[in-house]
Amino acid sequence: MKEMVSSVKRDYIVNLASQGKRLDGRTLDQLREIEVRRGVIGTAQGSALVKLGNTQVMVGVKIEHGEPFPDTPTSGILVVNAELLPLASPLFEPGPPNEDAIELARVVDRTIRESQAIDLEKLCIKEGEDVWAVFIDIYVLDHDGNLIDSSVMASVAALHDIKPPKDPEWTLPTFPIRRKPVAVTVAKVNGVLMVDAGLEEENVMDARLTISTLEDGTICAMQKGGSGFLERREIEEAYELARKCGEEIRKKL
Amino acid sequence: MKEMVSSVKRDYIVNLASQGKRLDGRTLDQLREIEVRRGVIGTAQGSALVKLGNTQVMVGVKIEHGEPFPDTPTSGILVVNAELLPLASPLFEPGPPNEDAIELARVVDRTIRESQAIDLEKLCIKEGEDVWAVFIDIYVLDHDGNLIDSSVMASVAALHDIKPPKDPEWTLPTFPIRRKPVAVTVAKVNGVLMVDAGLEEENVMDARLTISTLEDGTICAMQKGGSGFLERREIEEAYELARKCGEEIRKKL
Amino acid sequence: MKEMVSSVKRDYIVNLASQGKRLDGRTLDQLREIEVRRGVIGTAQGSALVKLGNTQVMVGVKIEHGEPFPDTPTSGILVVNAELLPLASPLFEPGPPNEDAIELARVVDRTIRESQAIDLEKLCIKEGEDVWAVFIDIYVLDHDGNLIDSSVMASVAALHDIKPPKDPEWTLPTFPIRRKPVAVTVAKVNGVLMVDAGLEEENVMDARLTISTLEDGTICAMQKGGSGFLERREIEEAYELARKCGEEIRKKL
Amino acid sequence: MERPERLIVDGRRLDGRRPDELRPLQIKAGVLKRADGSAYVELGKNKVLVAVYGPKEMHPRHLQQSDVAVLRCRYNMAPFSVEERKRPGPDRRSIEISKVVREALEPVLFLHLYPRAAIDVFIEILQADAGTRTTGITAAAVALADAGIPMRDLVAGISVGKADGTVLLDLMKEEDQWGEADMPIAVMPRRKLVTLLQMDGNFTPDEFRQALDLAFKGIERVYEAQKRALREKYVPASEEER
Amino acid sequence: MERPERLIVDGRRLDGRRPDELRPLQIKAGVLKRADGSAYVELGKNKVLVAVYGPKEMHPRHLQQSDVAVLRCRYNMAPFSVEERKRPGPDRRSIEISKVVREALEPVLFLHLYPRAAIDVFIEILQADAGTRTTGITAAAVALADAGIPMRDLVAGISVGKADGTVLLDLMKEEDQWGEADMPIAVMPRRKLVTLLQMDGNFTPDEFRQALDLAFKGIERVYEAQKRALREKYVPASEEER
Amino acid sequence: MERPERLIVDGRRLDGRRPDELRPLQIKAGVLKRADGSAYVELGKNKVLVAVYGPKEMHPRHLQQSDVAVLRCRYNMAPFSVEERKRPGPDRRSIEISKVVREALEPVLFLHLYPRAAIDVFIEILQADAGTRTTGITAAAVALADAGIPMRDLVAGISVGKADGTVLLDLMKEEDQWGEADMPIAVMPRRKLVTLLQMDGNFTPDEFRQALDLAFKGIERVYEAQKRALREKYVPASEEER
Repeated sequence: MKEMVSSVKRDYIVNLASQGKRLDGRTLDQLREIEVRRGVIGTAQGSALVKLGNTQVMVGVKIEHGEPFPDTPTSGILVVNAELLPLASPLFEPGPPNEDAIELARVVDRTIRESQAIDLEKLCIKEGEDVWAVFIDIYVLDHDGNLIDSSVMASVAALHDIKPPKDPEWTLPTFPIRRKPVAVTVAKVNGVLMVDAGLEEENVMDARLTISTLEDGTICAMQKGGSGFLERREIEEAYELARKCGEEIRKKL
Repeated sequence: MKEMVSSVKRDYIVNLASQGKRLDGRTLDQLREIEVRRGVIGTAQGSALVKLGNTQVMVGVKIEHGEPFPDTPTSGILVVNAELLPLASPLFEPGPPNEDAIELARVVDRTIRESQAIDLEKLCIKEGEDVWAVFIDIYVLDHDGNLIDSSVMASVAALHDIKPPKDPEWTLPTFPIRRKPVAVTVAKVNGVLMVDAGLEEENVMDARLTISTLEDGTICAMQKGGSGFLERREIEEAYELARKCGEEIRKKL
Repeated sequence: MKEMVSSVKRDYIVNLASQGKRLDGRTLDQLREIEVRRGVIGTAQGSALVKLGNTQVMVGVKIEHGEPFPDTPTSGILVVNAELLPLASPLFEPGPPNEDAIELARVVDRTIRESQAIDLEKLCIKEGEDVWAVFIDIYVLDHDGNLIDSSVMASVAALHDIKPPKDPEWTLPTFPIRRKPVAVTVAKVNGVLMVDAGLEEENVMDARLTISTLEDGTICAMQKGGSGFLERREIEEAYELARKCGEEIRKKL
Repeated sequence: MERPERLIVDGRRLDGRRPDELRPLQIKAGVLKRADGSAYVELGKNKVLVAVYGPKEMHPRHLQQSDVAVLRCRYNMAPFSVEERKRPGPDRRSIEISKVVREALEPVLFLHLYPRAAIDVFIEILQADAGTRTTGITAAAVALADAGIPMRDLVAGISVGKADGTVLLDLMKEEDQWGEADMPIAVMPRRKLVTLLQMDGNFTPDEFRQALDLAFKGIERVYEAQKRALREKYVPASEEER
Repeated sequence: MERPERLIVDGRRLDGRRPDELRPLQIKAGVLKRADGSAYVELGKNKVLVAVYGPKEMHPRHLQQSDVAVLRCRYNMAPFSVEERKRPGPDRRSIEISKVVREALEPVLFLHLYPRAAIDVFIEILQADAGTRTTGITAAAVALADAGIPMRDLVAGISVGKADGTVLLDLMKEEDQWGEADMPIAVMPRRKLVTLLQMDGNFTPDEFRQALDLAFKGIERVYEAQKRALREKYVPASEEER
Repeated sequence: MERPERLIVDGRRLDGRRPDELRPLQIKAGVLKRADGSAYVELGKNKVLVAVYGPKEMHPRHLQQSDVAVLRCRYNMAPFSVEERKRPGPDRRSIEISKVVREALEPVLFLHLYPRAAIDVFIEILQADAGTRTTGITAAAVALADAGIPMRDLVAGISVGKADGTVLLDLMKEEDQWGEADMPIAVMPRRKLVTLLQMDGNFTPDEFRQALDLAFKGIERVYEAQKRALREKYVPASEEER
């Protein structure tokens, strides 16, 4: 879902990009200011509010008993849900998650799951019957672009904020979180690559590529979006940007 | 959901009200004729059809096995559902209950639940596992105004009509119903208070206040509705009306 | 749901019918060519693709564990679902089954259930707890008319194709299927009866009558459709057609 | 409940009826104030209420038909109408029945008289005891007439079936549940034109013909009751006696 | 959690408050960039965020009203706002609350100024601890003002109730859960006009009057906090000191 | 099913393929009568049927775009296409796949040629064995061409991944389930422009480059099969031999 953009605005952004410049004065490989506040919600086991420029995403994590999936009887359950709240944008409407919200949740899910940031095997209570279910609820409060990266940040920060549930069956000393996967989304605007696109930049981009990496540069998830295409060269450049900016983001988490 | 009213009709009703008069000749504190028929549905454990003027509401109560809520393991379950059937009004549409139907069901629910008319603790079969669930289904058949009061009447009458279910696990001599809560809705039309508004009066009212009372005048539920406001004086007057008319209704149940 | 038809086309079909002729040169009691391919889907226990002229229907049957209904604790479960896939016609839309899809599934269900083609009593694993559930999923791929007859054909062929599931609890030598019920739908076009109506004929028919029969001529299900009526004489003629064409179809299954 | 050993003893059914007998039938027209037309029917233990609204403007507009009115039918069972509480809202069974009921009523209406309009028929089953769809049709026809909508004929519905090997008129619940066949049918009574026909179970060709015979007999009686109900509403009792 | 033996000991509540005392209240206006108006309120452990959009063109069009703007309210609880995770999406409780909240706000708006338009109020409960609907109204009024929408007055909400036989202002979770009555109320503070009133539990007529007295006292304090929040946003601190 | 100890033995995969080998691939264009274009693809045990409708008038109208056609894609799995019966209807996975598939096809279409129109692509997975989304794209491109819709290029899809530490082309189910990475990719083959790229698992930067290499190799072969299928349909066999 893209917002309408005037052709004047579009031309202006495209022009700037071709000169390596951006609307808010950033360089192409520069992130907006990041603010991470942990422990913002007392009713959640873990929570965080991330501000990435004017974009605000809150994540609350709840831990409850659940039944394991038949094919992984000793593994905890991870559920990621994202709500594009109508508070956050005039284009977001009340109702069940649309394809944008579902994509967002699933990219965050894959980033966390495939990075094995959570040791799900430690979350088994009784094999095949009872395991811990970790619910990550992503709450987008103010949408000024780059929801994927900010949602991954807030989710990872909230996971690292977890206080174990007060439940006699919880026997671990701490929540088994061990890594900090980070997603970096690279936007392609008229052939120019830039990181952390703001809303107005997103509205004119041709395509985006999200690359989630770990501390050692391993890739754990990718997602191309948008109606445009990418050349192989652009994909490799995007990886370099993801690695570089990922390190920067990781320091904040 | 209000129906369109011509301004001539509106002025006429408002004018009458300012003189203490009403369309159908009633006084401001006078109810329409009430007819209560019990035992109208053989497949229900209890049932009643209430006619309040031309408004007709049927209630059927079913009693079935259910699982108690975790926080009240020894308590029976009460479920109230209301259907604004499309038969009853050209403005009612097929589909799941809308906000009007949900409000109706919840006000009836609170009136019955908070009055403790049903001794839910007696409806436990096996603690934490099996209790009796009481389903009150409100079926609005013909809508000529004041659905809340007529629905409470029909529900209370149906509860008092209950024949225990034929089930070996049912061990009580009778259904544990012990009180007759009554709702009285007071409509405010251009600053004038009146009870038991008919449909045309409802269509021009500013606000309404429903007050549910017990035999001793205790209030067990209230609900303000409509886009207008109430002064404190009006709220206290409404209580007096609710008490007086409530006694009258209670005699019919 | 009928498609729009030009009045010229309508007149042409009606005219032909009054002379005992049809668009594609068939006689009134002649079926289109039938092709039945079994075992087309490896992930299903049984499957079949039926082509009836240009109409294509695929059926896959899955067999899984299920809980019996309380009133038939020793009986297996039969579930029939039909999807009018949007691939099959410009008039079919994505979404949950509409009334046409539901009617189709229910007529197939009744034909198979009431013929007692499947010995459901043999599909009990543990009384009241665990039985085999047979899921018949009808997948309409290309709609050129007469979906009921082709769906029954594909369902019966798929049932006769069943390889028992690889499950230690399955102890029968084969799947307990014992009969071949066949549905024949007779269309009434301007008072003329014809079998196996193609799409263009369906679009101008007044009514249809489906009669499902067994080898011995017993009727196990019927369904009238369409906004027209049938005379008694027409009903009896339809039975004769159903019997005659039913035998022909049965040979292909 | 257990199935009794026999459903028919000495030619009598569980409720004492003979095979060709209808259950007690009561029809009342014009029972609701808001609806344009309405009817209430009791057939044995079935209790059915029908309201008709229309012809009226069709909403939403994109469903309007430029040349005819659209008939919409909704068959719905009250949660308390059956032994085990039914969850409110349409299920597959009620969606199918709503469709065949609509197709049973369409042949008697002059829908081309009201282009772009809608006619709504709401059938509520308040208490169910086998034969609800046909009882609903019987009531709907009276409600349509009560609404003053022009009709070619009424439509009367009844069910026939088979139990203990005997072909029966107007199945009751036990016969429907434990019998061998059930065939709901609706007929325009004047010219005996069939507008609904469904069946499940098993019928030999001969039984099928018997069932049709019996159905047409039953339809006659239903039709008489429909006419009586409409007369009772529109002709003052005193006037009728003259 | 177990109910403590007493909810009020020596005239003090579980959190040390007296019966007529409010929990700590913080209000901030204009906290979101995209929304036309917004507010964030903390009342005790309640955390509530509200955004307002509009007046704007109403979609879908068939819901437009030719003479007035339509106010739409959505009260929604975050899955993580309560002890046990709440499934996302509206339930019956939130649908009812959305309705009464809308009716609590309508009296202060000049809806006839914006025919065919919509005004949307989105209330998100981020953390819940009893009194969320009234806190939502308090926040919504500030957000509407922040959006620059003309209003007759603010609307302030608070809940009163009863526990251990004592009438209390501003129930917290334990008092709501184990107490004997809960009465949410919303008031246009200048002329003391009641725009929301609900109640469940039991009140004698006398207790009811006490509860109203206490409610109006509480509303005053909420109103002061609302005005302060709006002043803080719109009047530079330096200017206010003059 | 248990994971075998090794997924690759002596450089051969469970089905005997080498790491850079595709499964058997068959493509047939124009297999449905009603659809404007269609294709059927088998890749190993995957069986995928695609239909295209359009360009056609867009309904509902408020979704029309005044300057371009709207491409709508629906990826759907048949209930019988997988080991355990899948409930009919969209789930979160299929909604996401429908979106990325649409974005994979859009770059080759001239959507501005058909303002206000819709083009529908329906992808049905009849039998699934890993790689269904990319097989669906491969089939969709052929079906779009079969529908006569002008295209800049075809789009060919394939998946690459990693199992037992080896980078592999065209994962089969066992490799997808027990392997270490899966990367579906779709490419406009003529200029090698990537229109879909997803990945989950773990790739070192070096493995990632290997995977891209392998993917472009695989895409070539898929593209050849696509062209052959279109030729088979449109060029009579006899004519082609000349």
